[in-house]
Amino acid sequence: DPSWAQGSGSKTIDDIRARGQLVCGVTAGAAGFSLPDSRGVMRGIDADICRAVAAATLGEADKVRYVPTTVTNRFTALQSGEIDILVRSTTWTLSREANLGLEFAGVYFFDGTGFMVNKSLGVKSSKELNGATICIQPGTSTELAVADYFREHGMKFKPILIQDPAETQNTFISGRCDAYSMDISALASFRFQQGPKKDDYVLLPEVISKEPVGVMVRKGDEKFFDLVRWSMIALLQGEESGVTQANVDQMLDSKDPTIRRMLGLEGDLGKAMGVDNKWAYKILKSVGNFGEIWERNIAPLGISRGINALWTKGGLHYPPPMR
Amino acid sequence: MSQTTTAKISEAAGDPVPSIAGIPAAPITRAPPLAAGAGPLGWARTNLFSSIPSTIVTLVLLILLARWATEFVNWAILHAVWSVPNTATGPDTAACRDAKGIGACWAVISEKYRFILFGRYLYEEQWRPAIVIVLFIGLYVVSAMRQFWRKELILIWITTLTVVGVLMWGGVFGLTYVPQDSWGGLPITLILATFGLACAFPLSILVALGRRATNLPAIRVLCTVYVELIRGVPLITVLFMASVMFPLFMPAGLNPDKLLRAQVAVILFAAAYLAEVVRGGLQTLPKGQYEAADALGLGYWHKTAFIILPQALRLVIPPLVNTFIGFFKDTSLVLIIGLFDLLTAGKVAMADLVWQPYSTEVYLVLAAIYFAFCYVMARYSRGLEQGFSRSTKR
Amino acid sequence: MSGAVLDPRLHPVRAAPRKKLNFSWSDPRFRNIVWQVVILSAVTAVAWFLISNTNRNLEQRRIATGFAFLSRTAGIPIGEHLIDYDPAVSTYGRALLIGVLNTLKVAVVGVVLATLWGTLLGIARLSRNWLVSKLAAVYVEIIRDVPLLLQLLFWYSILQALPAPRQSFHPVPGVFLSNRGVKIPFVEWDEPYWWALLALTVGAVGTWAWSRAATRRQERIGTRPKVWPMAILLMVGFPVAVWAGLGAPFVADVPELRGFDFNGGGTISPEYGALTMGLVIYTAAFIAEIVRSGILAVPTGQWEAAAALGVRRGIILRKIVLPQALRVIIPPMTSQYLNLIKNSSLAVAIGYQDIVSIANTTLNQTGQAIEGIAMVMLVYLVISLSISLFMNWYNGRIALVER
Amino acid sequence: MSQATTIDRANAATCEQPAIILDKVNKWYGAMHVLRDVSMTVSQKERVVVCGPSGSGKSTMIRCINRLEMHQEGRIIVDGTELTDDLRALDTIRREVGMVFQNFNLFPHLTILENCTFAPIWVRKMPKAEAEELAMSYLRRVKIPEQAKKYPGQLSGGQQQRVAIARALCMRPKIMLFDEPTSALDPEMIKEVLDTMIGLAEDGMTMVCVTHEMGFARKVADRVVFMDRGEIVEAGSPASIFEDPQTDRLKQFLSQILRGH
Amino acid sequence: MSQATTIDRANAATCEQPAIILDKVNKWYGAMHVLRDVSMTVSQKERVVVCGPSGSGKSTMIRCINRLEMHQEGRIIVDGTELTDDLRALDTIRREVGMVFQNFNLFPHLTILENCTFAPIWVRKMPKAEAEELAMSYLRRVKIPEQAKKYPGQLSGGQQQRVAIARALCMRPKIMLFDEPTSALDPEMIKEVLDTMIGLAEDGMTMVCVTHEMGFARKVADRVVFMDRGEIVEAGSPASIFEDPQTDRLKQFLSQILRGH
Ligand SMILES: Nc1ncnc2c1ncn2[C@@H]1O[C@H](COP(=O)(O)OP(=O)(O)OP(=O)(O)O)[C@@H](O)[C@H]1O
Ligand SMILES: Nc1ncnc2c1ncn2[C@@H]1O[C@H](COP(=O)(O)OP(=O)(O)OP(=O)(O)O)[C@@H](O)[C@H]1O
Ligand SMILES: [Mg+2]
Ligand SMILES: [Mg+2]
Repeated sequence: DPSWAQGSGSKTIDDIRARGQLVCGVTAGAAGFSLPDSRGVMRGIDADICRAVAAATLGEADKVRYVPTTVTNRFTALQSGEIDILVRSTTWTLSREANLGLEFAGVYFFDGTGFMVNKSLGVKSSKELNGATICIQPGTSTELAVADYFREHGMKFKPILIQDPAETQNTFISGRCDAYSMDISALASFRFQQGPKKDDYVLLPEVISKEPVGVMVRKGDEKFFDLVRWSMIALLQGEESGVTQANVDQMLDSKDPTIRRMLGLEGDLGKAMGVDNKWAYKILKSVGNFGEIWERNIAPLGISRGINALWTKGGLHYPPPMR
Repeated sequence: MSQTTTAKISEAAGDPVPSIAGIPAAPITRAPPLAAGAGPLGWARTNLFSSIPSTIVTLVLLILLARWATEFVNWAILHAVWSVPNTATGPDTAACRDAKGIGACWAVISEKYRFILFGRYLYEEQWRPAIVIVLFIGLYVVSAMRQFWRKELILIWITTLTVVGVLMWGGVFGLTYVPQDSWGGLPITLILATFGLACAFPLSILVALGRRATNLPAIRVLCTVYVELIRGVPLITVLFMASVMFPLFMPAGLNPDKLLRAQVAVILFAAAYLAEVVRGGLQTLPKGQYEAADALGLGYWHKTAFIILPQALRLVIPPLVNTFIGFFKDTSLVLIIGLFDLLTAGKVAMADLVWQPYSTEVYLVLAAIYFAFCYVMARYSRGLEQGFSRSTKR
Repeated sequence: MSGAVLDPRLHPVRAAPRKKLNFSWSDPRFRNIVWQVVILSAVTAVAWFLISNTNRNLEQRRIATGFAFLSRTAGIPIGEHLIDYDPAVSTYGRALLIGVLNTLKVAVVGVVLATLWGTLLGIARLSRNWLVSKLAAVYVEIIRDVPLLLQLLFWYSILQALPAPRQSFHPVPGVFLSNRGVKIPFVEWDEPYWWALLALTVGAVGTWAWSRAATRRQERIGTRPKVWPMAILLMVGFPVAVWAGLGAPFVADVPELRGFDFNGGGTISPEYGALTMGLVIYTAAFIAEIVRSGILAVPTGQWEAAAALGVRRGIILRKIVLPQALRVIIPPMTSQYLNLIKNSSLAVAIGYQDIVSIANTTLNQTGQAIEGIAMVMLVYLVISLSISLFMNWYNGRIALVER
Repeated sequence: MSQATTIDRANAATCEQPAIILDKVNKWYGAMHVLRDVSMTVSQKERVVVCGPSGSGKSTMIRCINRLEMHQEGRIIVDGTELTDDLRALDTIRREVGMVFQNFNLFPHLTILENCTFAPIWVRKMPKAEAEELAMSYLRRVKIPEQAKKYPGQLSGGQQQRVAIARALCMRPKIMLFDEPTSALDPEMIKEVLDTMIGLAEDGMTMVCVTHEMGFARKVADRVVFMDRGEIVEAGSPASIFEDPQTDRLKQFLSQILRGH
Repeated sequence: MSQATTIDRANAATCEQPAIILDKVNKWYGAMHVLRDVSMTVSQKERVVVCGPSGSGKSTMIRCINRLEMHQEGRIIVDGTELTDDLRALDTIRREVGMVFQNFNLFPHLTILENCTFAPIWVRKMPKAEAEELAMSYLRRVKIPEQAKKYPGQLSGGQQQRVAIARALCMRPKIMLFDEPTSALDPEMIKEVLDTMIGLAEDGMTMVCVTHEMGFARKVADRVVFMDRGEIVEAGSPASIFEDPQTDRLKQFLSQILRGH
């Protein structure tokens, strides 16, 4: 594409284009977020966001290299330039943004920490968990949230910290832990997957922390930061404006100025960010809008949209105007 | 007395010794009497029931073995679920859920085996890594056979490894290009282990020689520090350095291939361990062998390559194999560079929520694959050891 | 030349002259020096290159480095700790220290048990009972050839399959076996117990002295007096007497099911149990091979020579064969000890919080990955080098004196 | 005596019962027949020298007497006790029979003194001081008391050989078996070792010695036994064996040894 | 010659220049003085036997000639080349000097034939076929051509010893050094090895041999050198040494050897 020839003014974007690939840090395996299917194709909401950014940057959604990262190496990998963006269920916190030389370009999933217990325990509220043994995945913000919660309520607990989520769940099922604390979305999907046995497990009503899950990039490259942030906004705007993968081509005839600006029919929004004007069109064409991504990846896990709905439907996703 | 004794003895001896021209012929040979422990019953008596404690131990062990064996057969074969129906929303694992605890759910393997074996390699092209696995096994078999121990073997290795590279990457001969980051499964394990050990081995020899170079104190200290430092830290931290932190050590822009870096880390690590083993062998070799080679006017490298090392290495085959086996398994740590090796691929396959409850089955299969490779390696080395000692001992 | 040559006075002892260095390429000493200087400078140059790059890169990427985070409040939960820990007030430094102690707890117990079990297996492989020796061989092959991680998961799942606390096994009063681990009764610690502990120490020293005396007596009269009655008296009787003398306070801290779990008493958690068990079982397979090769390396002549003197087999093994086998065994054994300790970092897979687990959490919460990894490396390095040093020292001590 | 395997020991020590009886002993290694109907009787205080070419079964025979090897046919009676599988009887016999190995087999991790006191202390339950005194007396006897604190690896071959003799003597055996005790020594050392053995012989100890030192055989042997291919070919007084060999094989053997150097 | 270290080799081969010159050689192990002002000259084709008690420095001297040990004072000139630190000169000398070790030091992982052809091929760069032919001729010479394909471990001691000789000869050395070539053999084997050496001696090879076999010394030596405590105590023709020893030390030594057995 000739517009790339002059250089975008962003080192990261230049590197990505020179490479012809977006390098995207994801998890090694979390169903619904990023998990290779039986054929080895990476699927999930994280993977789709990577593809959306690739579509915006390179024009093709499939030019993504997925790098599975662990909780240990994810920040270092981004810092050292091993990956371009980190889309790995990472909670947006102050210390992460202040200390690491990294920043959050946007939130795609609003989550919170909750508890799940075995029904037979008869526990109704997390306030009854004093003295319980709790399974937690280490290195996550859940760990701190649970500690804070118990401290706040003057209770004690015994943590069991197991790195591998699947092992954590097995441990919980075996009864080694009384409760399993995790992001509510993960707990819900865990319960959903138990099939007929799902009623054996109870999700306690309290949400003990805010967990906005976002996309991380390195600090110091504002152009790329903008591109990532607005790619995510384009997904939401697409949903708000009813632009889907299926109808995006018909929408090219739309009269709605918002849609026309977004799809690059009017104005120079793309050029301003150093990419093709058709960037949002390409995102929606190849990945679909946020609602579609959700339906494709998260809904099968049995997680309801809840606060992740658009603001128009009582949720928290509120795309700023594309002007 | 002497005469009579002699006469008595030759009478007693029974076999007269006929002699031709002063040189006695060999006396007639008798076969030994049947030993007490002949026949299956006798064998059992001497080997299993030789004393009362021994009999008790034997019986207890036999009963335990029988119980475990039947339980395992029941679970793994008789009550096992071999496949499940596929529905629109994915496989329906109801049958497996019902059998849980009673029978194995092998359906997880039939569903996931390609992912476990080949990772994220392009689905349609997975015949290529399959061939690579076969090639590697063929390479091991050929290298193991003594009649191939000639210069041509190096050629075979180079050719095979080239073919492996072509198959894995593609991009030529009409093969689709498959980038390295989507390689995975068993081929990654084999590549890392084979290259790792093949390169670490020569390096370890140099380090071992360096550690014994009494007249080069600086080199000796360097080698010692290298070995002790590397041996003292876990491989995973070395891999962490090599994979995620490496770009921080290099000038900006210089960023060699990631698999290569991990490979180098594995090599450096394996070399330190192997060097200690080789050093043990060098120490055991008698000084006379060095002196004999010197006295013939051989130079240092000739002496080392043809006299010292062949003997020293034979002495340390068992610990060498211990180390080889260790490293074959340790390649599973490369998840940190984002590659799905065999073990990680297995674990990721189980992250699929549908199959999560059937980890035992997957782990069993993984264990069996690892076991097959390591066991063959151990068996072969034992044969090699005995072969060497047969040829050099009476 | 006469008989006088035998007179040492005519052979004044002369010291060897020192050699001069010759600055020529054909002088091997000169050549060695040149080579070493070249290689050393190359290594130094590479090291300098890497360090300066790292510094520059860190600066450019605005990554904060330093160990200030160690004194910040940790806030992370830790399940097992040998020293007091409270997430609300304790620092990251203390959390990491707990990690080190937890690692040592596994390492020390693991090394001791693996040595015992491995030695037993090695001897079993040489057993005359075919089944025993074959089973030992099968054990070694299977355990050695399957990745440790899988074995740890296996043992952990076995321990998890124990019944829930409410249905726990209850073999002896006060002892409970459940999926929360083994709970054993403990006493409420009071001052007299400290005195009793002191008495036990005194008793142990006394026993040691007594066994020394027994050895001396054996040297004097040939037979060895029994040691164990005195040992029981000193190590059990004496502490109990002290404790009773101080009023025999006894408040049993018996584990008791309250709420979710047992309260009170001492615990061996399933995580610690599975990790230690897995490591011991795995490492023992390697040690068994080493011990076997060590015993086989002692020439049969030594067995024969001792047997020809009429010495019993057990004494031959203990006094003649094992001391000599140790020479062959010690160096590879050192490697196995190092491996066991490093393998303990797999703890994070089964929820035991060793140094790696806590360092991982720390570097995740603080983002100080380089410092975290460097500290893990340092901890392992210090442990490994201490073991290496000790084993080398021991190896040197038992080395045969040769001409 | 064909039924009773053990004879009253007190009696055995005084009366004229032979020290060692080999009766049609046969031994195989696998299919290889290494001892063929070997029969021999050694009386109390007799000194027997065994010679013969390499591989003729000399070592094997001497090791069978100590039951370091098991024979498959025939009977061996040592000091009135027949060698069977009974372990206690075996240990009893081994205490009475000292053996000096061709390659010494000293315990390399023990000092010379400890090598000598080991068996007295652990088998005879002798007090250490007494055992050390005894050991020193034998070390003086073989002329190396000053080496007592060294380790075997620090001694020359001849000295090691003498330690091996002293070690065996410290058990105060009734019978001594020597397997080529001088094969690896230089002439001066050979002489020292042989002098030691001659000293023992003069004290009246029963001795069986495998050696090629014909000087020794001539000087101390009561009887010389010549073996070849697992058989005793000739036996007799030194004079009759050396001066008047009967068989061609012995003649040929002697000619090799005596001629030349 | 005191300045020039190398002499025209072509000349050296023909004229009457000595094969080995030791000039006031001194050697220490740490503080232990093991060679004291040893001076000796061995002419071309001379056969010298070195004897002396154990530990007198015989092996050390012979090893210095091959520079397996380094001397610290004095000069050693072998075949016209002085032994210095110069590596090239050292290799040249070692090619010309063959050595047979006391304990053979054969390469156990190579066949007999490979043991013999190894150095000619890699040091002399001889074609393999030629090297094998040469090796076979020497193996025939020492009467073991039929063992060529076996490994050293499969041979008896005497055969191994002869392989060691053949291996050294295959380099066609000008000088042969033997270090107690018969000390570990049985009498029949000793004879075989000595016969081989006598054969070589008769071909006129320069030989230095450390041995206690006085029969050999009498039969082939041009000169016998007696060492004690690192010094050459006496040297002379076999007749003068054995029949008419001058020093007390030698008299004592000879009395030990010749007396007794
Ligand atoms: N363990 C064994 N297995 C098989 N054959 C053996 C074994 N030990 C000895 N032999 C064989 O038995 C025969 C007799 O051996 P033995 O050692 O008794 O001979 P020897 O007379 O002592 O010879 P030498 O003078 O060389 O010591 C030899 O042919 C030898 O090869
Ligand atoms: N590497 C060494 N370090 C210290 N001392 C040594 C070393 N090698 C030999 N010696 C000593 O040097 C002296 C001379 O030894 P050398 O081997 O030359 O004696 P030898 O005359 O050959 O004796 P033998 O007849 O026993 O072989 C001996 O006292 C010996 O202990
Ligand atoms: Mg023998
Ligand atoms: Mg010598």
